[in-house]
Amino acid sequence: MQAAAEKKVLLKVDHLKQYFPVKTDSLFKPKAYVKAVDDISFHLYEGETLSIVGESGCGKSTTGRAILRLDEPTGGKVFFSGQNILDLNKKEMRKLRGDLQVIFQDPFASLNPRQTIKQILNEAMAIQNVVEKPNRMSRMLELLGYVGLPAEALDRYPHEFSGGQRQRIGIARALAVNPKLIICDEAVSALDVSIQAQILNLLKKLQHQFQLTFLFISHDLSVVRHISDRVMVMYLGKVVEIADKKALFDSPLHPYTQALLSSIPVPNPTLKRERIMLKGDVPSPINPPSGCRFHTRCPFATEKCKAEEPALREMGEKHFVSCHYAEKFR
Amino acid sequence: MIEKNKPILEVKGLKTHFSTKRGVSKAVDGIDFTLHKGETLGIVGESGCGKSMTSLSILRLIPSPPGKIAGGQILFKGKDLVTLSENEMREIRGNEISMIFQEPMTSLNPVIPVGEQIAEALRLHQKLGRKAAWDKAVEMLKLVGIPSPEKRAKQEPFQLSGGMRQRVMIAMALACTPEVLIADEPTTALDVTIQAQILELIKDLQSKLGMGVIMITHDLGVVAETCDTVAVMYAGNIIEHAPTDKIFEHPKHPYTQGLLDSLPKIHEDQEELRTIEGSVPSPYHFPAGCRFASRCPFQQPICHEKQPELLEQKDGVKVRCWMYTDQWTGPVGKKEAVK
Amino acid sequence: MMMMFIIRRLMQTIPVVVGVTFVVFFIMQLVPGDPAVLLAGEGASKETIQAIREQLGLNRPLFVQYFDYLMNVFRGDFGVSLKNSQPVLDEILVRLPITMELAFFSIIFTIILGMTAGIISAIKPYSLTDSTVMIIALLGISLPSFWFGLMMMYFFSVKLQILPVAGWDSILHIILPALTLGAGGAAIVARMTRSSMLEVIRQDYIRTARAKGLRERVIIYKHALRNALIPVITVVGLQFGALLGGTVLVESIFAINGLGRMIVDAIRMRDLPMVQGGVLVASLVFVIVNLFVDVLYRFFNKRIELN
Amino acid sequence: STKSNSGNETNGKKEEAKQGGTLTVVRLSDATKLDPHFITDIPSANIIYQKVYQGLVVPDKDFKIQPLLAKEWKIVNDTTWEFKLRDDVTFHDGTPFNAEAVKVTFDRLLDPKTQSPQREKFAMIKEVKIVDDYTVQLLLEYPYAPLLSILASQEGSIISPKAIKENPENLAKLPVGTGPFVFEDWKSGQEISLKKNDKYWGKKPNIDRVVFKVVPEDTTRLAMIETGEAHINDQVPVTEIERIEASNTMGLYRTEGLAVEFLGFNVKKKPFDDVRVRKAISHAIEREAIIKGVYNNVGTLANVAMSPKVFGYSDKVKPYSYDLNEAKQLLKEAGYEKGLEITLLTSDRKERVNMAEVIQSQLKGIGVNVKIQVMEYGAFIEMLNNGEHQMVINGWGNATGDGDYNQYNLFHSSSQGPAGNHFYYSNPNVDKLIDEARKETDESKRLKLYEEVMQKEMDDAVYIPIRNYEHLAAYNKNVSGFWLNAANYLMIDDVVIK
Amino acid sequence: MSLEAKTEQSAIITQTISHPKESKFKDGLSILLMNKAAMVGAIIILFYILIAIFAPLLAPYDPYDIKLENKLLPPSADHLMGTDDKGRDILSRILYGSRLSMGIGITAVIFGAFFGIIFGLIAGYYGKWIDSTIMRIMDILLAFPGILLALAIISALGPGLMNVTIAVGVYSIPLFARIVRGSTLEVKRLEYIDAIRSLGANDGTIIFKHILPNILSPIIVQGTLRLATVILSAAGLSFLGLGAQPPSPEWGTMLSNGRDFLFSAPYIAIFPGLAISILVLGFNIFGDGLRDAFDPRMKK
Ligand SMILES: Nc1ncnc2c1ncn2[C@@H]1O[C@H](COP(=O)(O)OP(=O)(O)OP(=O)(O)O)[C@@H](O)[C@H]1O
Ligand SMILES: Nc1ncnc2c1ncn2[C@@H]1O[C@H](COP(=O)(O)OP(=O)(O)OP(=O)(O)O)[C@@H](O)[C@H]1O
Ligand SMILES: [Mg+2]
Ligand SMILES: [Mg+2]
Repeated sequence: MQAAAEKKVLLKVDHLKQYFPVKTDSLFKPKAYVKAVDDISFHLYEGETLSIVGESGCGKSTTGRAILRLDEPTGGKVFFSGQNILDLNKKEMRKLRGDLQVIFQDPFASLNPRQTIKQILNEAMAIQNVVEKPNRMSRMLELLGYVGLPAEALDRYPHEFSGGQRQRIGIARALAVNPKLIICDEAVSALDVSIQAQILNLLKKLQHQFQLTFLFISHDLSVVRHISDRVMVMYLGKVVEIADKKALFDSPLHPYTQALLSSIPVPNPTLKRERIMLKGDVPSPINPPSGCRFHTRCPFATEKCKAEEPALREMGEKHFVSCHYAEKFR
Repeated sequence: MIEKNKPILEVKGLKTHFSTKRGVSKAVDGIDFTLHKGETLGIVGESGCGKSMTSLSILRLIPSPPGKIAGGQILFKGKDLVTLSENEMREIRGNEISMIFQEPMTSLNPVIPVGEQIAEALRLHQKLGRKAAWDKAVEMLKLVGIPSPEKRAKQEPFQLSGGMRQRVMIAMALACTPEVLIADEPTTALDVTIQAQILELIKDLQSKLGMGVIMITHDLGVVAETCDTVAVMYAGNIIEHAPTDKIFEHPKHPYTQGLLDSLPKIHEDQEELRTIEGSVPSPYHFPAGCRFASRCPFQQPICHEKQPELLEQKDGVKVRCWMYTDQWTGPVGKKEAVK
Repeated sequence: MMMMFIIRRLMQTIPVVVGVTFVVFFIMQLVPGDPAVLLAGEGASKETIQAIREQLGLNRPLFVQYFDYLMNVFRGDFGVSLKNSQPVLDEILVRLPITMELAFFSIIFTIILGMTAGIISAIKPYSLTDSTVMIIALLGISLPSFWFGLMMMYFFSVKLQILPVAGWDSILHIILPALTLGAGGAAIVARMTRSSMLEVIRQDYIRTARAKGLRERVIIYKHALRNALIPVITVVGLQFGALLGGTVLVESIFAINGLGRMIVDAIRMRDLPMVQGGVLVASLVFVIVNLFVDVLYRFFNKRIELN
Repeated sequence: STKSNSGNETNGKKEEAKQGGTLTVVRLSDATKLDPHFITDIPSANIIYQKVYQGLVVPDKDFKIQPLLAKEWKIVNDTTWEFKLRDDVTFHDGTPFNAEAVKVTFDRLLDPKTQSPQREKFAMIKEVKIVDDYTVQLLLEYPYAPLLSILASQEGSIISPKAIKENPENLAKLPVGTGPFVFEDWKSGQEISLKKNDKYWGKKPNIDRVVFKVVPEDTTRLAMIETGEAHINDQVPVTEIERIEASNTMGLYRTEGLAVEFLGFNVKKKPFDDVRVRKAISHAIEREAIIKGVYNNVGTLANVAMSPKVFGYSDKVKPYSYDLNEAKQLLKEAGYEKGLEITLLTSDRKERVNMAEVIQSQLKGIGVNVKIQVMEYGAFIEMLNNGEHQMVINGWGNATGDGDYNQYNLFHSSSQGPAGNHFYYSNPNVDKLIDEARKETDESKRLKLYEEVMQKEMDDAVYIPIRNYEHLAAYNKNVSGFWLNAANYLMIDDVVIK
Repeated sequence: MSLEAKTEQSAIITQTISHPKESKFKDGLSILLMNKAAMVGAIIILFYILIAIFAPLLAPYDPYDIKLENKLLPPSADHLMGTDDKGRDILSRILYGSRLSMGIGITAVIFGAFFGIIFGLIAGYYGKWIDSTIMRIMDILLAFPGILLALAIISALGPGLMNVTIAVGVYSIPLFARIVRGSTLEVKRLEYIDAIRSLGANDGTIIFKHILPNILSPIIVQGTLRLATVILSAAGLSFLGLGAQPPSPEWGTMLSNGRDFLFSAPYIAIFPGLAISILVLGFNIFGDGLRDAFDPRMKK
């Protein structure tokens, strides 16, 4: 789905910051923070899928949680349908939650083991009061139909289902309240490839059916490529590149994106690629490197990268990169 | 460079069963493969198909009870490991056959400096003195690319990052220059960029040391990049065993075909992914026939009656499927149709 | 770094200790019984009692009394006993070492016996030895300590006459009380050691050690035990706290002049400054022991984050 | 055997023995303070009384008053008593004992600034007048017959005037008297030791030292006696008598005491404001069963709230007979024929709790349902002082051995509450008689007065007398020569350790 | 052993958190049935419960009936466990006493668990200053030498069954609070809690409907082990003379009464002592078994 210019912005994240205080040993030193998300901005169009990729700990989940206000962000604004949801009080927020849903990674941990599927779905509808009581049963059956589960599933407990089935239940729960935006945090990472495929297909199908908008968080680039319209790459709490899927996969501009893409093992033994090997480990987000946060591992880093933090610049049609030398990599 | 065709490890009809209160779980149920010197054998398959149990069986490290090697042979340089005494087995572990585990976080002893964890194996197997073993350990750390290894050797695992810990595991496994290295999902817990480093390292060391490697993973990408041959496991069996390129080009078994099709292709756009319907049979009650039969798009009555053998085809590929036998009565044309 | 941790933890104990004094103070106000009456003794008139009360400063408003007390404590002045007008601190300084000595020997006993039994059990789990040791341990936990103590006294001191009955003069005097006090703890430590060992033996790194070809003995003592001890340390620490509570009974039975008995006597005499001082010191000891345990814990398990 | 000092030491020099050695006495609780003017508890008093401190006079085994520091005395008139003092006595600190010492001691006691809780006992003394170095006169406010008995009590101890002048505070932990033992050391909560006074004016004790050890647990104390770790235990539970008697290392010492135990009614509280109910209960208690069943026949059946050893005792006053029919009848008259719920308060002393249980079971017979309320001593006293109880098991120590201390405190209406009248009894006739008896100097008249007042109290059924105390001590058979006086003080002047 | 044996609570925390991978409870139950030790424990407890229920039918004599002429009779055919110092039948008293002793234990544990659970849930769920405040208060309770706390409480409230129960119950509060808080922290992190939060559920629903049911297993395990300790503690308090009011046949009181006859008529103390030990043993074994049953790792 190529986004037309008049596409409506559903979610706009503006200078979002999420710092977590960490305990220090010193009494006197100032408090240290994990700058899990450090001043990022992006937006989502209605009906599209934006993916966030990046290595473990770069702040993907934190971004999702901040948008959902599962953790209170440290700073910034999150506009949903034009309204800054960070300004809402607890009650208003609870009401709005029907529009924002989430599907988590762990199909085992994301369902209360002591509730039947019926109770799970019923509760979701009851909390948001989206369906009148008498109609709930038929709605539940409808939901099960969407996610491809049989009606008998209703009276069973989560542990009686396989991982893939549980993930479907999670999806049904999210759908139960008629959301506009669904955040999928590693929604398929824990699943075996064959089941992963089923869930990916399902998500795509439902997106079409209900005009859903997805914020899709994953570190699996092949999955991301399959499902997204646009992709955002994060590194240590910062956005390093954001672009249409095609642009990003075909002509990544940030050295980190390039390295990331080249690191993915491809299930094709005939395809021998030139790999960009990164040296070292991801630095700690407590003391992120100065300047460009990637400079410690970047094969092209210069003194400038060490000293100066690059801005997110538009380098092509909706293709934003934060690298001083992005032009060079075109 | 290395003479590749000398078999060092032959697994024949290996069965590892778990007797639990719920019954007997046939985690590994009669698998055969041969590993040659310098070769990398990949074992792939979905979660729970018995990959780890296969590797643990080779070192006789399955948790026992409830696990038990219920049959078969593991021939290492002609000796059957299954029949060795515990003492003889200890001589082999960490010395001639080593193992790298999946979880670098939990597989290192949290309270012992990593250098010591490497050195103790050296002292044991190579009869090195304290100092010599330590120096060798530091050298190993250097070999696996850990910066300032002297310092790191004295640290405990929690002071190292995940990637470094996995390197330590590798250094530990390779310290006594084993002939066989078993890597059980060595990179699953790591980030892609780190994974790339580690895989590169293993490949590199293999070519230097010439050992046979068993690479266990469920990531077909990893297999494609590192392995010479691949064994695909399904429900305790090997269902296909072939050179890597053959598997990826012409997967024979319907399961292998399904598996490859479910992967999103990074270089092409698809609206929908293929999937394999149904689910894996419980290891407590395997069906009488082919274990994949109920999910197989080509299933025939015979598939439900009797289990097919793992048979070598003309092109050298071994596959466990009735389709490739003369008992097959279904449409032959469909064999490749899925592709 | 460890220093900082200790200092911070010590600072955290201040509110706890102040809270303890506060609770003691107000509980003691609720306790019926007037120290002045108890001091005045049989047949004293109301006037006498009033005079005593005045002399002790018990007529002042409660908050004034409490606040004064607190201020004095911060100055290191624990007040004087209502009973005999002696400085509370002097009394505590006599009693505390005795109780600590008792607790120390008990905990040593607890550790040695408990860990040995636990390891023996864990090496061959589900064997006859294991079951026997564990049944004894369970019995140890289930016996009322005062009963156990008296029985041992009867057997070893009265019947066999190999140990003294009571008092606190020689090493021989220490054995029975320490045994009585430590028995339950030893049983708990034994069980903890066992389960912790069994737990550790299931860990991945033990598998790694096996994969290296190490001997079982090395695996148990070098790889497993060190890790298994970490939770045991916590239990020992908690056990130490429990011991402090248990000293009251043991000190009574064996006529040991310790802190626990001092506090109980003081409660009976409604000797508030003494109760305050005693409980304050006892809780301080508890807190410090737990701090010490935390430090040890951190030492053994550096992966544990602060807090 | 254990390495207790007494065991080895004495066994070693068995033959010559008779001299020296350390006597170990085990006791329930520690002393609180050792200043006679401030002591209010027996454990404290027991340590110094007749050991460190001595008074002008002393009661003998029959509780008859005998001379001690005073050689003789005479009653000059109703309110003037004159004492001739010994001239060969010195205090432990070297100060000579004389009239000055007596005056300083009593002046301190009587000075309100001293705030002695014992002051009131001596409130009748107006002045101590020094006649000459070895003669003093006590001038009284009003005639007070039992004066000698209070002088003989531990409160009447004569303290070194030097110690009083120099550092009176210190007396609480460092007693300085004239007695046969000199204070040595006090390990708070653990033990107090005294050593032989080599300069003692009278017959010097046999033993070198005496140690009072605190051993709170009954069983432990006895075990220590049994093994020889200690010599004397003067707080023995009655339940252990058989065991002591059966043992071949232990002996049992028994002696009559001054104290009595009784069941008291709170006459201000319903239903005991009705004398019929009190009488009904009195008829329903089978007292003999208690003496035998609970007390193992330790002590004797009391007929009044005064023991036979106390001056003023009369055996003519008879308690109510055990008569259940009468009891039921009385209850019916009082309107409680359908039964009655009452609470019985007792302190947590074991024998008393046992007694409460027996009383509970006895009263069940007349349809009285008793709820037992066991209180720890402090709370117990508080309840009594606030008059919150209905019925209580209590006792009275009678430390002076004189009827006044008994009757005035227990029954005089001005003693209601803390002073001892926990019956909250108030009878003007009784008050009058007690006041009279207090001033009467003629002994036989006093006796009559007490008999009369006790009969009145009995008629009002204020209490049910239960038991005259008997004091018990267990001793290891290698000691002899100690005795307990009737006020339960341990006397060790003649102790010999084998 | 000591009065306040804070039994292995750290172990409980780490071992029995509900990892809601499967329905812990059902699996736990079935493993429990297979765990022989736990069965033994359960049978012992059941036995005691039956005794408590049927005490009036089983007891050969009136447990309160004082017959001084029968005092201190050794065990015989008439009195299987002998008589006490007031001639009461010890067996009958023990049978009746089971109601009291178990009553104290169970009530105290429920009392402690109730407050402990509430404090623990609130502290664990809300975190931040609420957590630190509550947990500091719990620390204060815990830092009090347990028996002294009980002593003070009983002195304040007066002795008696109810107050003993409260006293030992109060001391259980911080232990439960700690465990509940720990488990809450763990469960709170689970994704289904986030999921239910993002559905807009309020805190009450989340805490009581979604967190509490999933932390029950460590609570139950702690509860049974705590029961054992509480019964012993109550006996210890009785030993100090702070227990049940006479003539109630509470075992601790009987035991402490019997210590006067420890050497002359030991059966007076031995039988109640045994009654306590065996019951405590039962709870300990049962608690252990439960812990194993709920331990997710035992199910692999
Ligand atoms: N509640 C928290 N308190 C403190 N630090 C946190 C918290 N949540 C996340 N962090 C830290 O913030 C950083 C970003 O975490 P986040 O979970 O967003 O990473 P991620 O990109 O989702 O990683 P992964 O791929 O492993 O899920 C990490 O360093 C993490 O340790
Ligand atoms: N302790 C055990 N008791 C019973 N069955 C067991 C036990 N351990 C393993 N199994 C069985 O062995 C089978 C194979 O397990 P294995 O760990 O080898 O799978 P795997 O292929 O390595 O999976 P993964 O990719 O998840 O690591 C599982 O299906 C499981 O049922
Ligand atoms: Mg994440
Ligand atoms: Mg595996």
